[in-house]
Amino acid sequence: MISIARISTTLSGVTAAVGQLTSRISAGATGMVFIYSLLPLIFICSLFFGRYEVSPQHVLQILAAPVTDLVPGNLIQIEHTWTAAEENVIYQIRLPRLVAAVLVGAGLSIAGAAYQGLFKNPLVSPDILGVASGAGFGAALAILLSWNMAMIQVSAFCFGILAVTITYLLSRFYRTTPTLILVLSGIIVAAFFTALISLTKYVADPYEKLPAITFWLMGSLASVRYSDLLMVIPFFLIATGILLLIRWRINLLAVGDDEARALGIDTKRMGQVIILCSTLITASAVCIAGIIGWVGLVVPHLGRMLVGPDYTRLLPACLLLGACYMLIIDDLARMLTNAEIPLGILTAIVGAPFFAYLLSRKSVGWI
Amino acid sequence: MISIARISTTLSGVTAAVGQLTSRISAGATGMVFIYSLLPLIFICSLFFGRYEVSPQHVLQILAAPVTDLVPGNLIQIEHTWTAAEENVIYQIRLPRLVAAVLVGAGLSIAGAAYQGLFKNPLVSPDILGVASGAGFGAALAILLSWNMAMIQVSAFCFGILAVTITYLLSRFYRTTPTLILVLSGIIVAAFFTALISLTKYVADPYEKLPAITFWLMGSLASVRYSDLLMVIPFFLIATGILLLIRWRINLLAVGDDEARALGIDTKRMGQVIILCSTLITASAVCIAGIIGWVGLVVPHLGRMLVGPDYTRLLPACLLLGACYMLIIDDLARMLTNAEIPLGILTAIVGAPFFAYLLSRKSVGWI
Amino acid sequence: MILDVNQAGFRYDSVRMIFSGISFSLGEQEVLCILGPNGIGKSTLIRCLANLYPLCAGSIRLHDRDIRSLNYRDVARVIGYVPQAHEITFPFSVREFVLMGRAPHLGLFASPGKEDRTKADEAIGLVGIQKITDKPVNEISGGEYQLAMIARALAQEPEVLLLDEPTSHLDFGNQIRVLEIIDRLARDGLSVIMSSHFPDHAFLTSNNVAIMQHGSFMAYGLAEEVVTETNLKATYGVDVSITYSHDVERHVCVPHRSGQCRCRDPKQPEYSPKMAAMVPAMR
Amino acid sequence: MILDVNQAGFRYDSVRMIFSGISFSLGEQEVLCILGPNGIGKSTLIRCLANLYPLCAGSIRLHDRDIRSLNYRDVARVIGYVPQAHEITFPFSVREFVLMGRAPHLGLFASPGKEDRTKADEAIGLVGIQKITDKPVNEISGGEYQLAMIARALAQEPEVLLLDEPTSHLDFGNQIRVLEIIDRLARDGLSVIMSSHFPDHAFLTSNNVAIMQHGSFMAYGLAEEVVTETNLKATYGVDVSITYSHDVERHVCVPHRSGQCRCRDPKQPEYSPKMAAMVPAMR
Amino acid sequence: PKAAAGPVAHQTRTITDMMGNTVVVPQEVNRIVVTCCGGATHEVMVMGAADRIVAQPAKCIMPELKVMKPGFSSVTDAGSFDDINVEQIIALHPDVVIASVTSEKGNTKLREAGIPVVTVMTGRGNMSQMRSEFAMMGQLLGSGNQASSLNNYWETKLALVKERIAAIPANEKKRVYYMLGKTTHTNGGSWWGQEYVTAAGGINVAEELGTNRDTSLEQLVKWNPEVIIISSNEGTFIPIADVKNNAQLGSISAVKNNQLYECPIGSFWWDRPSPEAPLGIIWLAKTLYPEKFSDIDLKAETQDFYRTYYGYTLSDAEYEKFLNPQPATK
Ligand SMILES: Nc1ncnc2c1ncn2[C@@H]1O[C@H](COP(=O)(O)OP(=O)(O)OP(=O)(O)O)[C@@H](O)[C@H]1O
Ligand SMILES: Nc1ncnc2c1ncn2[C@@H]1O[C@H](COP(=O)(O)OP(=O)(O)OP(=O)(O)O)[C@@H](O)[C@H]1O
Ligand SMILES: [Mg+2]
Ligand SMILES: [Mg+2]
Repeated sequence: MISIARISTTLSGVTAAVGQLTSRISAGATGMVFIYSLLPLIFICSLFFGRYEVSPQHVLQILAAPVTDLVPGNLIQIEHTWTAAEENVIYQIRLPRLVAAVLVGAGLSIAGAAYQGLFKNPLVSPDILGVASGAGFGAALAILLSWNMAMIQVSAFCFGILAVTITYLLSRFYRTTPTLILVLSGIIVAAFFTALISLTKYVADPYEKLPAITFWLMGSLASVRYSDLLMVIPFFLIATGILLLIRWRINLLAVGDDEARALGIDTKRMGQVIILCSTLITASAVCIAGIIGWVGLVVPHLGRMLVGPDYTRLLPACLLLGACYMLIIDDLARMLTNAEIPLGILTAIVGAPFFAYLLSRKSVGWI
Repeated sequence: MISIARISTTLSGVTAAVGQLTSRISAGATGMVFIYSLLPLIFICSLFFGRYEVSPQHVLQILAAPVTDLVPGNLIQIEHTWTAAEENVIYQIRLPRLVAAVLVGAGLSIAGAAYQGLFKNPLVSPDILGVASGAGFGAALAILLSWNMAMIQVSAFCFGILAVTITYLLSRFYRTTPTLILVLSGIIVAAFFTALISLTKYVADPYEKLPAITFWLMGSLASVRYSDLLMVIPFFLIATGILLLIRWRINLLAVGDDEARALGIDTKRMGQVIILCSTLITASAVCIAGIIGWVGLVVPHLGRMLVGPDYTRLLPACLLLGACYMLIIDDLARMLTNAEIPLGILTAIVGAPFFAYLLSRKSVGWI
Repeated sequence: MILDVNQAGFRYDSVRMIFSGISFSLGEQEVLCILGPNGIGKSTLIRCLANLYPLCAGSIRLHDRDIRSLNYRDVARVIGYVPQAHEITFPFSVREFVLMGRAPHLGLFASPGKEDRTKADEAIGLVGIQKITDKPVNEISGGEYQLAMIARALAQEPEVLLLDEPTSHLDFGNQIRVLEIIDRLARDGLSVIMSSHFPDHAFLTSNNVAIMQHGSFMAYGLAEEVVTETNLKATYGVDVSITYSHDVERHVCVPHRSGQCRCRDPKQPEYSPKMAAMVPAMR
Repeated sequence: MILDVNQAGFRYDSVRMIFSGISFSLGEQEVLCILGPNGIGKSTLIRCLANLYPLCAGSIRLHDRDIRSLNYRDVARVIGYVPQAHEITFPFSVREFVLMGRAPHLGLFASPGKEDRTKADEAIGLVGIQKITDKPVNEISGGEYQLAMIARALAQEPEVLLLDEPTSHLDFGNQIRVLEIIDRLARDGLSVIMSSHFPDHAFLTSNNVAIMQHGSFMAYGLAEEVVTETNLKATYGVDVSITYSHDVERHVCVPHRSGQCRCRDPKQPEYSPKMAAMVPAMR
Repeated sequence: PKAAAGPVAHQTRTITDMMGNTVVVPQEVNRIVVTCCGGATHEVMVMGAADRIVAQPAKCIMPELKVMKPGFSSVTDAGSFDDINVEQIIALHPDVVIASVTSEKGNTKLREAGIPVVTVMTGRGNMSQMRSEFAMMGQLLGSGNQASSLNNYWETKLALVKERIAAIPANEKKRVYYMLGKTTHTNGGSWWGQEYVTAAGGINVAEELGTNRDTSLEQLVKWNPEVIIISSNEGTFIPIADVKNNAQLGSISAVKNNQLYECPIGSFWWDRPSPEAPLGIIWLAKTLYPEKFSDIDLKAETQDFYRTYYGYTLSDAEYEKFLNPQPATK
């Protein structure tokens, strides 16, 4: 059934989609080309920005150095005119941070788009089943118990998964419309864990733990390290890869459960796969970047406006747009003030008016 | 059209409803009788509980004293065996607190039920249009600017109203389904103000203001005074009164906009009245008790289970059940530990599982 | 004349006029049936008549007063509107649901009283759904819901009843039943405007029929004169036979069988014994 | 026989059996029309046949294999299901929508390729909606949506087509058009099971008709034998005339006019000159 | 001076910070970045290193500090706690970052960028921890003398107060309620408020709350404290009149007898741990037992402290302002 060639083609989701799309003329084709060129551009540009001034020339040289070093013989040689501090800033601070922004933005957007299809509801965001509140509580608890950084992340991740598991099991108790009841269970579980977060804050030491919990929850990429990235990258890649692979079939879910089953889709199994993947992505995102809202809600709409509702094009578009959006927001977070503005605040303050603007355009389609 | 006799009858909503209901046998009649006897019982009982021990006998004597003092001549005389501290605890601490619990519980439940009808959606709660986030931001800002307690309450109230106004004006921009777009605008405005709350927390001194903002938002009735009550009671009474008066017509809204208009209801005007009243109630509730969730969502469901969906009976039932629920939650908040558990936490931790339980019973009707 | 429509026109957006230049009058006891293809604007016209959308051109006069000068309540006392069935969120009982029809006769702050209850029960009796008065409206069948909506409109005590596809989703029996109720109501003094997809229904109840096409009334008049083979061909693009049936003593409208209808094909097996064995005895 | 149903029974809850003891077989090119009153279980039966609900009793055999032993995909390759029209959230284009019918023929991780696209376009051509292929499905009319769903089911290349009230909400012309498409498909080799509220439709397309009543098939057999005045009276409780019409060369089924149909009442004004003036020239 | 932070191998030494971490710092600490609040700046000042601060969070600078060190108003803000701008900090080429024990996330990132991070208790410490923190700071900033002098000062003053109150019988000790920014907000037994009140010879009525910090009005009435001290270092400023006129507190003897006091705010809150905490303790002891401390001139004491440790001449007017705190304005 599943040709290996096909898998490997699709695995590199982006490339595959580019190939498919540029080869046929469609309504969204120009939109896609636009999006594809955007990400590398913004990524490179973002490397030049930061409070620590590194001249553009140095940035390029620093980036090129490891490559040219590989070239055998001293054919190409870049003179090391930059300082160790500059190299440190580029490789240890900017690069991991930008990679994290790409992962988080792309992951949350894809998870959001997949959920909107699964729940047939364009107002759903990836934390609808309680993963963010769960992860938030996990982190808060870990901070309260003075666990170390790695443990905080692990705890956030695990509680995120736990919350979604509870939601899912809770929804199994009822025999009615599965998606509605799933959303309802999500609301309940999220509220419960949010209350637990409040409880943690309440019992937390206001000098020591409370600010830590509060700021952790606000979200930031300021102190992302390679080790953090390594921890979550496997989850991101696998979950995003699976969602990209089954993306055409999400279309069928979005049309309706019964119809999808009549078209040969095992909707229950597929729902589980989507929930699992989205949860892994969101939990990973929360655990390296804190609670970041709006991306998973706004970006899929933006994507739909550019390339239409077909998930074959929508998911790659969301991946790219989400990454770009997050890079820009993070650039803002770094550049606006000497200090850092928490990402969770910026995404909402930028995202909410942006969403309002999107809605005012007729092209949203579903409204 | 509007007979004065009718108004005055209905104004004392509860009494009127009792009259109407006991005189006719209906499915919900037993439910109503049960509810009506519940509130005075719980209210009286709650007066006996507290960290400061006052013997039941003294409680009764203290309560009776002002009444017997009114009786001319020394016909009935109660011996003043209680201490001034005891009298102070009963009249200055317990009574205003219980009154506040009744107001907040009844108000939020009525507002929630009215919104669920207006939006034809049983998952809507009174803060759907952003009033709670707005009020929260108002309070956070006032705390940040070191305003005094009264000013914090005024600021919370004003920003709550402001948030709903923005939501309403925003929704006017779009020409589509009014209720959907209103809810959407509400989501946007709420997210925006929530981000502003985070921003306030971010710029707040983590030792001085942050804990204050955090705890304020968690909600508490611990230090409600008569002066606080006086400030909000007019709003509560007027808004609740209006909602009770038009309660039968909310039925018509709940069926659908077009049908309601075809039945002679000016749906736009009526929507405005309901939004205004609910907003006044919720803003008042937030400003004396902080952000208290779940009451406005859970209690209407409880009411619907007991007396059915007809708002003629549902609103009085919500009023009473909400008051009882809040009294019980507040009793718990006072009694569980020798500190005070914030109300916002307790309502969610009790409310969420309770709601999950309600849903598992088939009788919810709309599911 | 209760309702006078004069050169009425309506548009949802600036792009396209849904209909324009529609004029007719509705007299007492008159039943007007509006026919027309999908999406031509039948429902829209009915909504305009119910004062739910304001006209963009022309006027609607109710008892010789412009409908725009009346408020919702005044209109609701004269016109009852029964939309196409839709889902309802809250489980009101059928009685509560029908009682809502009393709204235009009640003060702003009033709840329905004894008299209102009696009228609602009468309306329920009229459409014959007494058995389900206490059932929640979201647990009754589509046909029953349609009847409940008609009962609600009757509780409104209107002079004009507007019905949008009152028979859709109803089974054959319920269709006839609803049409008979409409007929009886008209005889009792109500004027009715209804839309339908079945030209045959026009012969069953209506005195007048209007055919909507290309944004206005292509034909308007007595059923027998308007529902003709030519008109139906022009409206729906299909061949129809209109014949007088002596069995039912009225005109009937039946579609032609398509060119070579396979089902009567002699090559087909006619009635295999195996199948016959599985079928219960015919009654 | 493609589909064998044997003593099938189903219940939603423990309270009530919706139907039981239903047996029939569906042959190639056969069209079976299911009639029955509202809420009797027609849609439920069709959903069971589509493998959406599992039977509680009896069995459904597809090509002699029990349907329970097959997965969704296997069933979807043989059976196409067209539900009653409903609202759709996302604005897929008609082409994307029809393309979804290719799902059972594609691997888990595959997107439709060129061949699939061709097949979808063929299906679109077959039902005749080429003009709207690029329109979003939530901006087309009910009739067009119904046709798009049929096209999707055809893109599925099934052997059996299950249609639930395929003509509801359609105008008279679209009704006939859908029935003709069904007829043509059956001639081309498909077997069809459809539910309907119109006994007349049975004469138009079907070879076999089943009448559902009291939780099972009250009658089952050739259209002319099953759709009788007695059976319809028993099913719907109304008087119907079944006569052979020479105009359309088939049996037709028309309801009786109610006792004293007011519309032919001589006391009524027949055709006032005022009204005539407003009506455009008859075509 | 934009000294290139190249790989110049300065001589280094090690410091054990308040988390118990061993931190390698340059021999000479000339550029200090502060990423926390809670009196860290004051400690640097006491060590005479205020001019070496190149960045500190603006929101943590107390108003009086800006008067004493006008330069603080314009110093860079590179973020606080976990919300730090690492690039900005690197760009400042600090020799050391003084950070809170609570912001491990930000601290780790700084360490990885090769910057030594020394953690301080930021208000979380008790008396003995404070003294070891001073010693550590002295060691870090090369001001061992100032550190031991400050520690001496603490010991002397605390001993003085302790000795005078030792004579007071247990049942005559004042029962104190520490009202912290909200009527029902206070400090249980495990907080600085407990140390503060006990060191001054009072009894913290809320001791039984332990790690809790909230109580109920009824509990407060039940405790019936003899003295209420009001602080706004958390929450909102409560004027004495508000407490006096609050009918809910009417039966409490502190209210009845007008024993209501606003805690002074110097360059730091006197009821919080900081170098000048002994002044607060003396103030409270003098307030509770005026007859026992009548010989101590708090004004002179304060001006003396400011001159010795902050190198600042405190005017009488400024001192008066300390004792009559007003709501802070941002
Ligand atoms: N709310 C709306 N906004 C914009 N256009 C609309 C709206 N409602 C209907 N339309 C359009 O107006 C036209 C007429 O619609 P209407 O529902 O009145 O048709 P109809 O004759 O009732 O059709 P049917 O027989 O299918 O019920 C259609 O083209 C439809 O797409
Ligand atoms: N999901 C469900 N859960 C429980 N009962 C149901 C459900 N769906 C339908 N029913 C009940 O099953 C019975 C049969 O419903 P079904 O929709 O199959 O009838 P139908 O013959 O298709 O009616 P109609 O002609 O009105 O479409 C009805 O009594 C209905 O109330
Ligand atoms: Mg219509
Ligand atoms: Mg059906």
